[in-house]
Amino acid sequence: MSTDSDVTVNSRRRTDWRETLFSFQSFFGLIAVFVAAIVFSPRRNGEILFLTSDNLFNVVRAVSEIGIIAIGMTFVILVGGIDLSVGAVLGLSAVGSAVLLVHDDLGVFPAVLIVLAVGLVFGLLQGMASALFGIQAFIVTLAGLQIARGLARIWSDGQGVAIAYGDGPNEAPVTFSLLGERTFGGVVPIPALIFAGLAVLAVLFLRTSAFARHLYAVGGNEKAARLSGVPVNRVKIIVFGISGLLAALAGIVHAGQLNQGSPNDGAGYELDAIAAVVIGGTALTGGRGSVVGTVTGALLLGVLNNILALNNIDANVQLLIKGLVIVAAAALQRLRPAS
Amino acid sequence: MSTDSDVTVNSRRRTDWRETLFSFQSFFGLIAVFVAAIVFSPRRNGEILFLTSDNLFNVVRAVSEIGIIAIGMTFVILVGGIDLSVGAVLGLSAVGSAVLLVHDDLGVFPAVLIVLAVGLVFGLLQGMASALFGIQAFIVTLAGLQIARGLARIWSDGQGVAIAYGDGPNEAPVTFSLLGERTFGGVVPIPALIFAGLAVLAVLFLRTSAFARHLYAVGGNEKAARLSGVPVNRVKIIVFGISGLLAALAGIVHAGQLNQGSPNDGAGYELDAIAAVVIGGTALTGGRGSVVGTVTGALLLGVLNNILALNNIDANVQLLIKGLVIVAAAALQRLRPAS
Amino acid sequence: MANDAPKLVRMTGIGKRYGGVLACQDVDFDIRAGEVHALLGENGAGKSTLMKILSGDVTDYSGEIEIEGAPVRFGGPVDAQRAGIAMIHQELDLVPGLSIAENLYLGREPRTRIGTVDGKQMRVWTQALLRRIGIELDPRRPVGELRVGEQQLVTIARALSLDAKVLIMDEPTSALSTAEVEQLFAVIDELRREGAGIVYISHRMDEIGRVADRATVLRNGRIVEEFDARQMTAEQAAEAMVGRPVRTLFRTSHGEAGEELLRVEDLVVHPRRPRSGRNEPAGISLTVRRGEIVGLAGLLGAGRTELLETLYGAGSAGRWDGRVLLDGVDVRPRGPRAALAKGIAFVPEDRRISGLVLEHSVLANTVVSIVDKLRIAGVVVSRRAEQANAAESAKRLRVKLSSLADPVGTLSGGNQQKVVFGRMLLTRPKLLLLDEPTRGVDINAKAEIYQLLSEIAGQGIGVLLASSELAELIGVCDRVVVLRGGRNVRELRTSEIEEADLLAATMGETAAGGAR
Amino acid sequence: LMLAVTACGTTSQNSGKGGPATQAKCEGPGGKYVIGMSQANVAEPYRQRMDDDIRAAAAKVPQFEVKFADAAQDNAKQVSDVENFLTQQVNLLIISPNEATPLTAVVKKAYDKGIPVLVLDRKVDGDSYTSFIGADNRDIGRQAGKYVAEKLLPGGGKLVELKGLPGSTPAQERSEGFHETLGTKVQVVATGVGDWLREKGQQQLDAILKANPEVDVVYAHNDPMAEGAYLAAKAAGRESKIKFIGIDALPIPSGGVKAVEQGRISATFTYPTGGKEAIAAAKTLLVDCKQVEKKQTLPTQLITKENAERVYREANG
Ligand SMILES: Nc1ncnc2c1ncn2[C@@H]1O[C@H](COP(=O)(O)OP(=O)(O)OP(=O)(O)O)[C@@H](O)[C@H]1O
Ligand SMILES: Nc1ncnc2c1ncn2[C@@H]1O[C@H](COP(=O)(O)OP(=O)(O)OP(=O)(O)O)[C@@H](O)[C@H]1O
Ligand SMILES: [Mg+2]
Ligand SMILES: [Mg+2]
Repeated sequence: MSTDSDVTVNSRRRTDWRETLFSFQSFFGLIAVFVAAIVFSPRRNGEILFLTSDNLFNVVRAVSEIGIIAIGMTFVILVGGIDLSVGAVLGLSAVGSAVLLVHDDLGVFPAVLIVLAVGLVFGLLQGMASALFGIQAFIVTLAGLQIARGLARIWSDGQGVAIAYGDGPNEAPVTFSLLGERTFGGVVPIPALIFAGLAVLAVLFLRTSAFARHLYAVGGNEKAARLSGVPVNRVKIIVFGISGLLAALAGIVHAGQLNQGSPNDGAGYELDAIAAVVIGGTALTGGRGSVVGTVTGALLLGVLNNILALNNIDANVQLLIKGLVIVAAAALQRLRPAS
Repeated sequence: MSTDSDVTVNSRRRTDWRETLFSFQSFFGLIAVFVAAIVFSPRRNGEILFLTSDNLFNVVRAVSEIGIIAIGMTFVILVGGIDLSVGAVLGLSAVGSAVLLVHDDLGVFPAVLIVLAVGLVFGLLQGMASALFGIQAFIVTLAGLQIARGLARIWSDGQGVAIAYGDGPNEAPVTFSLLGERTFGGVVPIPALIFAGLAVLAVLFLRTSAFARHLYAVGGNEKAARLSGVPVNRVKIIVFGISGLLAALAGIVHAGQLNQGSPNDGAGYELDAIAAVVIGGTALTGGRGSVVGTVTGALLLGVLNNILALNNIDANVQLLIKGLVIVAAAALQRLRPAS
Repeated sequence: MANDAPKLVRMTGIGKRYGGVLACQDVDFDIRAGEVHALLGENGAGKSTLMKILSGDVTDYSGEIEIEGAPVRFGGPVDAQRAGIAMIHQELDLVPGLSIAENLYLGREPRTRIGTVDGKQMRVWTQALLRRIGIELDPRRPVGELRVGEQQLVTIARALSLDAKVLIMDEPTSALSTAEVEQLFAVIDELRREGAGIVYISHRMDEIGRVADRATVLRNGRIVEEFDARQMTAEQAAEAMVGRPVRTLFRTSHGEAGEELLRVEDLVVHPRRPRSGRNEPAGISLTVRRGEIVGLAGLLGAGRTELLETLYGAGSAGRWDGRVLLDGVDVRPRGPRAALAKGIAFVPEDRRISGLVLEHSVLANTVVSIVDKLRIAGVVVSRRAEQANAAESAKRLRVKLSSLADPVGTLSGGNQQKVVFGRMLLTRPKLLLLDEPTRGVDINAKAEIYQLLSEIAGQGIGVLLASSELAELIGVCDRVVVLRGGRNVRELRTSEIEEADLLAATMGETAAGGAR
Repeated sequence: LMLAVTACGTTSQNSGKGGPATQAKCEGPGGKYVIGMSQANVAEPYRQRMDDDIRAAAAKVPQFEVKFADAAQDNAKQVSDVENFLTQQVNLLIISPNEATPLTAVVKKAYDKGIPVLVLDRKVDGDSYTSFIGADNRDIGRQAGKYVAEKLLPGGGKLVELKGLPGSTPAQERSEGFHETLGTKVQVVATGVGDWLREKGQQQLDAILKANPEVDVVYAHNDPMAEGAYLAAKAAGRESKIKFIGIDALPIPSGGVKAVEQGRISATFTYPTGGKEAIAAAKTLLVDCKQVEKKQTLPTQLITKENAERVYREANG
């Protein structure tokens, strides 16, 4: 009896310790970049501009869309897939929101619902193509990227659709413009709140749900998962659905923030999102990683962009620095104790 | 003794039959698209425009750059890696060629040599970062993409560098303009020739060299390769070097064809190249695939682009069609007998 | 003769630590020319680690190695191979996409004059090597197409091709059946006569007595005893390995079998996409009663694995002829999930590839099949329930671990096997399908698994067990069904037969022809 | 207007006092000013030239320091860029918006903080900015159409249009204006989409020439696509029979002016960057403490073989 309880207690303590270390590693790069940002921040009257609350919230707002996408991407990558279509789906949803609200004069609720449904279905279809026909996710979503982009252009007649607010025809309900606003005394941007809320939900979901157990198993060893009775195909399909859904949500946020849906919105966001996920320590081979890491990775990229911009580094040099920091952050990840 | 020769004969027949089927599968998509192109081709005076030799060579010329890149990409993917930097390296090399030939008035030979060396070294460095520090190729080359792009912009001051030909200062030797010409009575474009030559070389190399065996081994089972004494890291590094080298070559061809090197050249080419490789049946997980498949995949994409353009299909609809055809081609690949 | 032969290898004071685990400590080990030195020990005793050190696979160790008197320190496997040391690894480390010949000569391909690989030469050599170990395979077949047993033979051929002075065989026979094992022993005798030194690791005790001259026993990374292998009894060895007397190996009580649980009638599978090398059921009839353990015997490629996979819904997609009845009701599970729901559970033969997520914890691997049932109000998985189930399973199967959070890949082979076993028992099956459940499992763990099987059968669960170890089939099963070419050819009651009878039955007519 | 000028003259102490927050914090010639320049996408040669023009012009104003940001064609990134300039408390903002509506809010925010905003090339919505400086794409399209209808193909003929990236405003306007004045005699036999890229222009015309060998004029929405089209025609041996028209006429070595001078393109229309004019306006506002016009439309110029060499020299002189 005593040995038994020993095992249990032991395992619990050990798990926590490991998880802490794991998170620590994940945070390490962020902290390094954060400290660097403080050191290199321009000052005005002794005030560190980087640390002004305005600026910090700007950082979070700026990463919120990539962050939302990256959360969905984490799920996909955890099962060993990849989703290159998210940027294009963001564009499609931004266009969809604008067209439905403005041209079709729908209310906010039905418009948002339709757009989310489109994203979800688009993702599910990609998941089916990948899981049921056994086509590599990379290629399915590469094709999905093109298709979503084409649909967005067709839906919007190839132009950006501006969103004007009001009660008249061809005007969107004012509630939608809240996405571009700030709350809590005009300080906290709504998109940042959405991102944070979603991140918390995703973390809880990954920690507590049976689906998450299945997801990690599929990513870790698909064959073993299948033989263990995990509904592998269903897991894969749902995961792409989640990614599509979150990309659509990001598109809605995008349209609300910018008061426009444009078919080229979100171009290249997929790579930023993947970078956030990988910097956050999730393995592209699947089975290992966390949403906490992804959020960390997204914030790291956001802080990096911000500090480079605050110092007005030449755009070309920024590219070099960003490239090097991404590699360095990924290398830091490798220092995690082998598991 | 009789059983022995029996086995051999039998085995030979069996292998050949399999290989044929394999190639057939790989060609199947191409043939389908080719036939579709003939059917849908516009005609003039009963002549099928798609089939005119002019047009067919245009197709090959148009895919030659993607094709050259895709050959290098095949090597990288065969070891289980990926190279997202090739488009940017193409841009860097195009700029490099133009700057060296025009601003620095170098001869064709030294300029080409320098540019190829830059591409090679860039690739090798990426390979080292990936192999020696164990960072995922996706993330290393994503960073490499940004770095190459930044370097290209810095090298060219952000502007396209036009190439004028002649013997004067700031003029490039006329030989370089051959890359934009056609040979064999003005019919065969030089880039198409380079592509074809390279493809043949690559096929022979993969079939006959020991390095190729090592490459397949590293991609198929890295641990087994290491235990067998395969220099795993060296193979990985060299493979990225090859990819960088070929991307640089493609950049030279690009500059020669367009008489200009512009830092944004080649944007997005990496995805086209990967699509060609995957449509050609090479597994992104490594260890399985061929250059023949890649060439087939590149031609398939070229024919598809060509026939859509010949018919003046709406650009947005083109995107949809291309997306669907890519998925269909990848699905066809799956029909290959399981191995 | 062997005892005074020169020492080819001398390892002294070898130590190796993996994190908190001391895999080897202060080990002295030597290999003489012309002798077979067996290395024994429980799962996780450190046998593979010690030999990986010798073969240059593990390089960060403490202690000294001398080859023929000269101290060496290898930087990698290639160094060791140059020094004349070859190893057959426990895990089948082959490249699936390359052909047999390419695998055999990987890293040292013969070249033609112009520097290309000499494929013809490679194939000729390969064929000769394969023939030496008694198997006819086309050297150009991709290794990925071969069955596990065939792959194991390829790894043996690969090691032979190195012409090494010292040949280390880490469980070379775990996927082989009797005929192939006999052939291998013939080869080993030949090598011994040629003066090679051989290290032989196996959990099949009967093999040790037949092939080895000397036996060294490791326990928890330390050497505990050395025997003259020819005089050693299985009981002695077992006691040295475990540290206490081991109780009778096989099943103690055969209870009364209950009513019929599984009935397979003339099962034929016509796969939609036939795969070469797969021997689909081609007319199989058998029954399993509640509380009964039925064995499946057969040679390599007899179709045992395929039958079990088919019953579990994990076989090839395609048409079925014949019937499968579970509790008198027609079943045809669409997949493993459906099979589990119907009470059919399956322990696959290759635990590393088909059984486990090696980098995930023991806990996650144990409960993955039942997590949906551990939800509170259908939403959140109860951590406490997960913990309790996993801990109970580990305790019941006596899995040796320091923590349930350990990645399952760091457990020894036998303990990994128990984790898969435990996972399936947690699903509370009616029918348990086992494919080589003791492959690579040490005698103590085997005894525990057999004990467990007894218990399971006692609870009224029906067991269908495929195995290549005849002793196991006879010791554990009530009846044995012999398969050949996807058909059942004989059925024997174990209480009435000896191993030799079973051997003859599996080999059938070909037995007269000798090795093949 | 007079009022505003006076207010401006009384320096910054007044700026907190209600009224339109449009006036600059003018400290006259003795002040030091940081200008933030938010560029939509320096990867386009035209926009790189705009930055270069601004840099060159600002170098001549000792009081000015210009900081550049590049949004890489992303509206959201450009919003962040402007926010970052606000954090840095720049004295004046120049912005060349990627698109109008998405940037409107953040430009208004800057403007409402009392920072003068000069909008280049593309407008923002509403009137919360100090001055717009730019050319009129629709008008350029009209002039191109007129040029084709009256000068190149007065008797009618066959034309190919190569469009810019779908969804971008200039592609839209350059096409619409063109068709307004093209008339009915000229037949548009094919339309291709070249995404502003040279190689895409080449590929498109490769295919189009197959289906329509008899093309008289190719109208490309920018010079690089016209150059690509020229290469395709050259490969088909038809470059001497076809006239190529582009837009932008950048006075850089790889630009349209040189292409016209060297005879590859028949004509192109300048699309001025407004960089020089923007710095002039900034000087008026910050150093001279005067107001500027709300809108400054820059004229286009037809570049042909006759004037190409001179225009190039003057622009870089
Ligand atoms: N790569 C590794 N990382 C961490 N621990 C390891 C590793 N390899 C082995 N170990 C540990 O070292 C110990 C010895 O393992 P080893 O594989 O040598 O045992 P073995 O005697 O070969 O067992 P088996 O009979 O199951 O093959 C075990 O406790 C094992 O868990
Ligand atoms: N060519 C092949 N393609 C795909 N799977 C194969 C192939 N050959 C064998 N397999 C699968 O590999 C696994 C291992 O086969 P294995 O070598 O263990 O057969 P065996 O156990 O020796 O013989 P038996 O069929 O009697 O179980 C089985 O799941 C089998 O179906
Ligand atoms: Mg072992
Ligand atoms: Mg089997």
